[in-house]
Amino acid sequence: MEKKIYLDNAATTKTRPEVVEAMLPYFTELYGNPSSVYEYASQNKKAIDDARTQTAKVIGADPSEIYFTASGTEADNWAIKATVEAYADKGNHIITSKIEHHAILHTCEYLAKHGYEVTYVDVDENGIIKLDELEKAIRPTTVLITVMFANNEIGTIQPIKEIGELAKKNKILFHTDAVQAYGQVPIDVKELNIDMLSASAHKLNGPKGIGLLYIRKGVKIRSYVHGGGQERQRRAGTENVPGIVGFGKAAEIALATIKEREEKECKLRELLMKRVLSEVPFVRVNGDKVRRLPNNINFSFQFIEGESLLIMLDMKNICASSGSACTSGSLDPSHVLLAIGLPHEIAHGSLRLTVSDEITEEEINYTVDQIKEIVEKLREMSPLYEDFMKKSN
Amino acid sequence: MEKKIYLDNAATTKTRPEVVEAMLPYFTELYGNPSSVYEYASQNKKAIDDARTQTAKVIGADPSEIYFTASGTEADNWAIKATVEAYADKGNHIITSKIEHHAILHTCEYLAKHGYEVTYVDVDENGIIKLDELEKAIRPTTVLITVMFANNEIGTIQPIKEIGELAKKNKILFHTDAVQAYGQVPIDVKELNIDMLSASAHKLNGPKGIGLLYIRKGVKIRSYVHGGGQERQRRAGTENVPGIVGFGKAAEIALATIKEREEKECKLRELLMKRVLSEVPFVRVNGDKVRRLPNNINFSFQFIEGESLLIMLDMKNICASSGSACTSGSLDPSHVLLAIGLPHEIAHGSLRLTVSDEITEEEINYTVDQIKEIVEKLREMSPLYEDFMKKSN
Amino acid sequence: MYTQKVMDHFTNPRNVGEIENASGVGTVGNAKCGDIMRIYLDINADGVINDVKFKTFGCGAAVATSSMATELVKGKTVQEALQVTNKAVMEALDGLPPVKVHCSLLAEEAIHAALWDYAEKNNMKIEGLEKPKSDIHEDEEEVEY
Amino acid sequence: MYTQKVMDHFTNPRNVGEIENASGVGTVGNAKCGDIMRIYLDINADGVINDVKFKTFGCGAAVATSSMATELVKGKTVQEALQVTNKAVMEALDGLPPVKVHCSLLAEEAIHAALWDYAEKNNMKIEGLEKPKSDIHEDEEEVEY
Ligand SMILES: Cc1ncc(COP(=O)(O)O)c(C=O)c1O
Ligand SMILES: Cc1ncc(COP(=O)(O)O)c(C=O)c1O
Repeated sequence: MEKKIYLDNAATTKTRPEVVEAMLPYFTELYGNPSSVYEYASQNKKAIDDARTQTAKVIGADPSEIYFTASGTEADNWAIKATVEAYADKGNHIITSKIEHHAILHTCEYLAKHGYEVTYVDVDENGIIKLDELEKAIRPTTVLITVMFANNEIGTIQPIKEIGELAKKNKILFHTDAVQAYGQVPIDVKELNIDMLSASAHKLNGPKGIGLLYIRKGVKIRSYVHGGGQERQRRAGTENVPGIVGFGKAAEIALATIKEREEKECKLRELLMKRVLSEVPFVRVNGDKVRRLPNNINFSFQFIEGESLLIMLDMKNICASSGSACTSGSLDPSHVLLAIGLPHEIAHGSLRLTVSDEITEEEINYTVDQIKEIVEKLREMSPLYEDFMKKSN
Repeated sequence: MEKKIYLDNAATTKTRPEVVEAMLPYFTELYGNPSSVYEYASQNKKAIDDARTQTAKVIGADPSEIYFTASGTEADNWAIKATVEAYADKGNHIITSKIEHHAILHTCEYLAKHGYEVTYVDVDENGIIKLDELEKAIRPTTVLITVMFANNEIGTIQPIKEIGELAKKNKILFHTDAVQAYGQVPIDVKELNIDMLSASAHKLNGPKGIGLLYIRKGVKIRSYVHGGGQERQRRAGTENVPGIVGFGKAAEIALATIKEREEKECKLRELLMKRVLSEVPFVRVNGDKVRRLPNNINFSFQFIEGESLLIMLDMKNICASSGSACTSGSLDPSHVLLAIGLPHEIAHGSLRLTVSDEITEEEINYTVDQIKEIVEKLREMSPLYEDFMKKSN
Repeated sequence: MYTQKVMDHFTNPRNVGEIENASGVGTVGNAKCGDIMRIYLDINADGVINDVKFKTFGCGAAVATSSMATELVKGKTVQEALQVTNKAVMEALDGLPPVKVHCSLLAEEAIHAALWDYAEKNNMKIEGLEKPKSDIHEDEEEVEY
Repeated sequence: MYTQKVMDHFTNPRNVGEIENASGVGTVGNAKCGDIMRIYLDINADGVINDVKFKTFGCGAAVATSSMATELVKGKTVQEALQVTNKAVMEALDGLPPVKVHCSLLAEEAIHAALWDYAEKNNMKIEGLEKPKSDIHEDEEEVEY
C-alpha cells in the first residue's frame, strides 16, 4: 500500500485536526500568562478551567480534582512519590503489579532504593492481577496501591472496582495509571473508588507533552514539581495553555465518540485476530479475550523475533510495535509478557497492533496478508523453527 | 490605544508564527512516537536531534548535553534535587541567593525540610549577589551552588563567570537558572564554567510547556522523572515532539537576532526610563543600571500600590506586571524587592515592564502618558501620599 | 478577576478625599500587607453620618470596598453604620475573589476605627463597638511542599 | 536506525539456509537475549570455505551481520576466516547502532563456533581459535535512577 497504515495507537496517536484548531489561538493570539492580573490573560484562565471541566467529565470527577501535568509519566511519578511522602507517618509500603508501565515500575524501584518497600503482585496468564495475592500483600504500613487500569502491551483491563474496594476497606489510597484507558473505556472514579488517576493526552488524539493527575478531594498530597503557585499551588510551572486546551478538546471528543469508536475498533480487532489465528500457524494471542481494550491486539509468533517482524512490516508501510515503545532498544523481552508466563523466545516474537477508528477493514486485510508472508520468510531463516521442524518430523 | 500593548514579556511571550509553522507537521502528520522502530518515527527522532543542536548552540554546549523537560521549573527541580541525591556522599549543603525564582526557592525550602541545609546569600541594593558572602558560605559539605543568570523581576544579571570560577576552584557543581537570560544575552557555558543550566522556551517566543536542562558531560546526575528510556534514560515520558521542535526553532531565531533585539529593546527601555524618571516624581528604578536584561524595566512608585496600577494600565490596554507573575494573588510584596532593601510600602508600589522587539516607540510614549496619569490619580487617593505631603508642608 | 461592580467602584471610586476637622478618622491596615485605608466621618448632632470620605493605598478590591463601604454608611446613623458588615460590602459589590475577602474586612474595620475615634473625641461609648484592630490578617492556608 | 547496507542484508540476506553434513556447525546466542545464530560451513580438503549458510533468530542487525559475516568468510581459508572480526563485519555494513554492536560480536562468535566444531570433528587444532562462548553479553551501562 502507498498509504501508511498506522497500527501503533497505543504508543501515540495523531492529534486530531479539531484539536490543533482549538490550540492555535493560544500560541500567537491568546498567549498571555494565565497567572497575570490583566484581563487579556483571564481568557487563558477560562480556557484552562474549561479544559479542566472537559477532562474531568471523562472520569466523572469534579474539575477541581484535575491537575495538569506534562505527561502520564509525570502524573505517575507525582502520585507515587508525593503520596508516600505525605503518608510517611503511616508507613513505607507500596503495592503494585508486575505488569505496570515503566513510569510506575521505575519510580517504585527508585523508592525501593530510598527506604521504601514495594510488593509486586503477580498476574494470571491473561494479565489479570491476582486479587487474593493483592489482599495478602496488604500490611499495616501499606500507604498506596497502584495498579494500572489497562495494560499498554496486552490490553488487559484490571478489576479496578475490586481493587478500589479492597483499598477502601483497608483505608489505603488507590492510584491507577489509566493512560491507556482514559477516554477509551468508560471510567467513573467515584463508582470505582479511585483516589488518584493518571492520563496522557497524546494517547487519545490530543497533543504530546500534556497529562493530568486526578486527585480526589480530601487526599493529602504534596507537590512534586516545586515553584510558582500554578494548579492551585500543587504543580508549578507556567501553564502549557495550548496543550491544556488541546487535552480538553481531545477529551471532549473522546467522551462523545467512545461508544462508536469501541464498536468500530472491536470489529477491526476481531477481524484481525480471527484471520491471523486461522491463517498463521504457531501463534497465540496475549492478554484477556474479554477484559481488553477495544483497540489492542497482541500476538506472539513462535520461532521469530519481533524487531525483524517490525522492520519488515515497516517496509510494507505498516507501523506496529513489539512490546512497549519505550523499551525498544533494550535486549530483554517485555516484562509484561514474561509476567504472564511466556518463555523468553516466545515473548521475543510478539507483535502489538493497536488500531484506531481511522483504520479500514481493507487495511486490516492487507496487514494480515503481509504478516503471513513475513512470518513465513522469517521462520525460513530461523534456527528455532529448523529445530522444531526436525523434532516434529 | 485600540491595540493591546504587551509589556509583560518576562512572564511569557507570543509564540512566533514561524515557530508554530515549524511545529504544525508534528501534530497531524509526523505524529509517531520517536522511540518506535519504524522509519516513519525516525523523522521525529531527527527533528528532536535538530532541536537539540539548535538549543545547544545558544549556550555553546554540545547537543548531547541538552535534556528536554516540560518547563524551566522542572529543569530547576531536576538540577537541584537530583544533584543533591547524586552527591549525598559528599554533603548536604546548597548555596543559593535570596532573589531566586520560586522554582529554585521552593525546591530549596522543600529540601530544607528533608535534611538538607541551604544558605541564601544576600544581594546588594542593585540585586547583585555578594560574592564575598558566597565564598564564605562554602563548606566542605557544599554540593551545589545555584544562582540565577538574570533576575525575572528586576532584570539584574549576576556575575556568573566569577561564581563559576568560585565553584570550580572549590570543586562544587554550579547550576544557573537562565530562564530569563537564555536567548536574550550571549551565554557560553564553557567560558562561564556552568555545569547545569535551565531554560524555558516560552520566554523566547517559543511554545509553553517545554524547557531544557543543560548538563555538562561528566556531571553525575540522577533522573528526576522516572519511567521510559527517553532523553537517553535521563528524563522519562513520551517526547513532546512539537514542543521540542518549536523550542529548537525559537532558539535558532533568538540566536540569530540576539544583537538586533538587544539594540532595539535597550533603546525602548532607555526611552521609557528617561521619560518616567523625568516626568513622574517619587519614583525609583530597581535593579542594576548596566548589568541588566535588555528588555526589563522595574519601577517603584512611592505611595501607591502595584495591583491598582496594573488594573488601570490594563484598562488602557497595557499589559504589565508587578513582581513576578507567579506571586500575584499573594499578599506579601516580592521577595526580590525586599532583598534589595526596599521597605514594604515601596516594594508594593512596583511595576515591571518588559518590552519585546515588536514594541514601538509610539507605544512606549503612550504607556508613559498613561502611567503619569494613573500614578497621579492613585496618589490622590493614597493616605500615604496625604501623610507625606502634610509632613513636607 | 473582579466583578463589574468592583471595577466600577475601583475606577470611579465614590467619596475619595479628606474631611477637614472630621468628627472621626480611622486608619487601618499596614504597608506590609499592602493595604491601608483611612475613613473620615462627618457626623452631625443627631448622630447621623452627614458625609464620609476615604483614602486608600491598596489593590483594586481595597479601593472598591472602601468606596462601597462609604456609600453604605453615608446618611446612616452611627448605630446603623455599625451594622454594615464586610459581608454587606461584598454583597453590594457582587462578590470578591477569595484572596481579596480580607479587603472587605479591612473596610468594615476602617469604619469602626473612625467611629471609635468619633466616640473618643466625644467622650462617649458606642453600644456594640469594640476597639478596632488596625490589622486584619486572615489565616492563610498553609501550603505544604 | 539502520544503514542502507544493513537494510539490504536484512531484507535480502545472503546465504540463508542449511548445509547437510556440514564440515562444521556453530550455534551461539540464546533466546533470553533474543538472538540465536547458526552457521554451517562446508570446508574442503585444502581448508577453504567452499560454502557457508546461516539461520538466525533475531533482530534486523542480527540477520544482517549473519549475512555479511557469511559473505566475508566465503571462499576464505580457515585461517583467513578467523581474521574476520566483528569490526570487519560492522565496517562492511557501514556501521551499526551502539545497542546493536553485540550482534556483530555474535556473528564473529558464530563463525568461530562453526570452526571449532569443524576442528573437533577432524580432531585438529586451529591456531588462534579458542573455545567460543555461546553467549555474548556486552557490559550494559548501568542506569542509575
Ligand atoms: C500505561 C502507561 N502508563 C504511562 C505511560 C506514560 O505516558 P507518557 O509517555 O505520556 O508520559 C504510558 C505511555 O507511554 C502508558 O502506556
Ligand atoms: C527566572 C525564572 N526561573 C524559572 C521560571 C519558571 O519557568 P516556567 O514557568 O517555564 O517553568 C521563570 C518563569 O516563570 C523564571 O523567570
